[in-house]
Amino acid sequence: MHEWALAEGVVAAVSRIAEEQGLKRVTEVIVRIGELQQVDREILIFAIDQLRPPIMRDAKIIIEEAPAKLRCRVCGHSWRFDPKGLEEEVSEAIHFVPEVAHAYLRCPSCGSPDFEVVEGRGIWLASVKGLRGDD
Amino acid sequence: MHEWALAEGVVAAVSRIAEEQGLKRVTEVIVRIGELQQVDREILIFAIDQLRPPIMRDAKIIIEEAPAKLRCRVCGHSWRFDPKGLEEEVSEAIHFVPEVAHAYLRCPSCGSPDFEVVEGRGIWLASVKGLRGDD
Amino acid sequence: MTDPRLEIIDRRLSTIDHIIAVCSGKGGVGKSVVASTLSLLLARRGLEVGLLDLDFTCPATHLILGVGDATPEEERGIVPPSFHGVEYMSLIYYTGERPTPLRGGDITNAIIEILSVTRWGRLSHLVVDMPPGLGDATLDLMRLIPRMEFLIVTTPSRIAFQTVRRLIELLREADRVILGVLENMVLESSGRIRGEVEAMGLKYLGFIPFDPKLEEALGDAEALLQTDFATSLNAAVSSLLPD
Amino acid sequence: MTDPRLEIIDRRLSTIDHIIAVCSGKGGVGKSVVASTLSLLLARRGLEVGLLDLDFTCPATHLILGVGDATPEEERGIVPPSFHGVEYMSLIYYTGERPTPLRGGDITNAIIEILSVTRWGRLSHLVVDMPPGLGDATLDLMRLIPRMEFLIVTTPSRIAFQTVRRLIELLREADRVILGVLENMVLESSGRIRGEVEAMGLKYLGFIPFDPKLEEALGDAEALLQTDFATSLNAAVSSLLPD
Ligand SMILES: Nc1ncnc2c1ncn2[C@@H]1O[C@H](COP(=O)(O)OP(=O)(O)O)[C@@H](O)[C@H]1O
Ligand SMILES: Nc1ncnc2c1ncn2[C@@H]1O[C@H](COP(=O)(O)OP(=O)(O)O)[C@@H](O)[C@H]1O
Ligand SMILES: [Mg+2]
Ligand SMILES: [Mg+2]
Ligand SMILES: [Mg+2]
Ligand SMILES: [Mg+2]
Ligand code: NI
Ligand code: NI
Ligand SMILES: [Zn+2]
Ligand SMILES: [Zn+2]
Repeated sequence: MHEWALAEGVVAAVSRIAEEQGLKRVTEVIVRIGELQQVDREILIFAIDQLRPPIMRDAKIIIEEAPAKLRCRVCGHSWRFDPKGLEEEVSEAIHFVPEVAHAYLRCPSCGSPDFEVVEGRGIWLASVKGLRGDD
Repeated sequence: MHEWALAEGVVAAVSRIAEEQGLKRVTEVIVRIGELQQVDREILIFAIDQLRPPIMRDAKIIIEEAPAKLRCRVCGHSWRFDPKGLEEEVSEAIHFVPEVAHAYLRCPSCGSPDFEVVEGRGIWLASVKGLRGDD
Repeated sequence: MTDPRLEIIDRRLSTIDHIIAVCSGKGGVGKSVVASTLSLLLARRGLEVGLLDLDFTCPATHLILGVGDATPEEERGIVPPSFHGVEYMSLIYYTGERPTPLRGGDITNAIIEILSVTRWGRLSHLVVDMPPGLGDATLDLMRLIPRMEFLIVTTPSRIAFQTVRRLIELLREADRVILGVLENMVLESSGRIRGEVEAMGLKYLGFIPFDPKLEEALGDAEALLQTDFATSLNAAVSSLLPD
Repeated sequence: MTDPRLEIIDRRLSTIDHIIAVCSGKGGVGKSVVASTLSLLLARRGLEVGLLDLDFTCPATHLILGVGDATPEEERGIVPPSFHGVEYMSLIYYTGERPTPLRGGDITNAIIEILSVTRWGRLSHLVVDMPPGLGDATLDLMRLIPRMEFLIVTTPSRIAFQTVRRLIELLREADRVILGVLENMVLESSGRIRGEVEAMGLKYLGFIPFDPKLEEALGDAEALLQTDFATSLNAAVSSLLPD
């Protein structure tokens, strides 16, 4: 479950941001996960919970899922990609390194592997809310 | 004056767009030129004038200049770059292929050549307005 | 926002009959010496020929041809100067030998800029020297110039050929014209690469022996044409050329 | 939006004493055989060592080492399997031999992903096999791992060395640690490259003769260690290694 590694990144980022912004405690964290990488939401939340430092103790963790939107650079076709139909091996590979999608996926309109992931790639920290010392 | 080549591109793009949108005549064209490439505004306008096809006969050509904004990928520093102080040879080189800026310019904060041109690179067609057959 | 440069690339290339990318995926197999020498051989046959170096961060063709001081003229675009009868275009005119690190997006932009402003003459062949890797340059040429013909260079090494295999698969999937595969730097000819190439239904163009004298000839076009390398290349690619 | 992956790269690499990028700028000079063989040599000395293949679109180290079927374990990250005593990480686990064209931005993302989720053990050395070119991979490593040490590979060819010169300039400008320059595939030793390297104030690590038997040993780690290539490499880099 490399979701633990991702959770570690989230917690580290939140801690840094809290410190930079002088937050006494963090009240809400919004994490966006991309559909393409199929991050396991439950495990991610569980892992963040386990790793929470004191400053995040009461923080509400909100996980938003961004749909995987791909766009072909050759023909301009845009599509939403649903990884659910993939073979397990392929889905696993993309789970670890989403860029390997270029080895497996093709533009449904022209067949090119030259597409970009417009949205829904990996994991992002969208916002961190909290209370300052003086609040 | 390779501004002629760029003008040719502009005219070709306007013509294509006019046709795609079923315009009977084009009334206004907005071209954005990037400060980094130092496209000669007068020559560009003159060249577009000379190359205008009938459909663009009365079109007003508006040239907007976008400031060159660079951002360092290493330290995050953003700055506006003014090419006026460059040696002529360097300025000429960047005029032809703006990417060669990476051979000459460095981040003023950390010295890295790993910066991105956020804005103000080359030449863009920002908008084409016109009248449809039925207007 | 529309990029006006993309509108004129086809027109700029419309004076050219054949556009040949010398490519491999693998580095150091001899793409640049093949591309450079091929242009010279074509020019010697009296053809109008151009050479475009797209290995922006590690250009080599200017060193191989020994191009002089001339720089492009600016005349309703950029007119590449001619060296040894070859219209020659490279980023080197604008960077000299300075390190020029470029990320993928920069490479794409520079390729588009060059293709849209360079005014080639009437050419029978434009030879394009490709960088290694299956990255921005390869994908951009496939996207921007669908009629590009690919001349693939490999060495006998399994490492090189494995990469070549990947390139071939990529090109085939996209229905691109593959002129054939050239085997370079052969120490002892074994027939293995020929077998593999032909099994894939592709043309094996021939092999070029390892030529220990090639290095000294680099930088001097006349000397280059006198090498065994050039003789073998000429024989190997003759099937591709008009008599 | 903040990329949480960037926060943990340093921590992931904190178990590693030395991170060495085997690089050149130029392709085909032997970076991959040097990187692979160097890892084996280090492991044979009893050191804990890792090898990371960053030439994503043309990977070669798996062919050189003959890595088997094992794949990384998923355990609070990705734990690379060990081959011949070397913790080995490559995109090959996830792509197989499929062509995997990647643009610069994809390369950046894949590098960040791998660096942030791979859980290396306690290592004295992590060897990184670099792609050719002065592009995304080189710039990203310079940006993400400032303590990276660079081992530069060249051949005697002027073409190769010209590119190496550009790389050196880039690294020096950024005050990076250059371990030295290794001259590979030497046919007759001439001292020219040594002279050029020392004139730049850099360490010339030594030369490795062209070894016609190297090719047959590829894919078999034991055989690789028996080659003259490995013997010369061992001598050349011994100054860099603990006794
Ligand atoms: N047939 C050959 N015999 C000897 N040396 C060769 C031969 N072909 C290429 N070389 C040398 O190999 C090196 C790599 O060639 P180059 O054209 O730069 O490869 P690439 O463009 O594929 O990276 C150069 O030093 C070149 O002189
Ligand atoms: N010293 C040497 N003697 C003989 N062949 C060599 C030597 N070094 C490298 N090679 C061969 O040269 C080719 C390129 O090596 P490789 O490690 O793939 O280079 P790079 O990683 O720089 O592209 C391979 O076929 C390799 O086996
Ligand atoms: Mg999973
Ligand atoms: Mg000018
Ligand atoms: Mg080359
Ligand atoms: Mg390699
Ligand atoms: Ni996982
Ligand atoms: Ni101009
Ligand atoms: Zn498409
Ligand atoms: Zn900076």
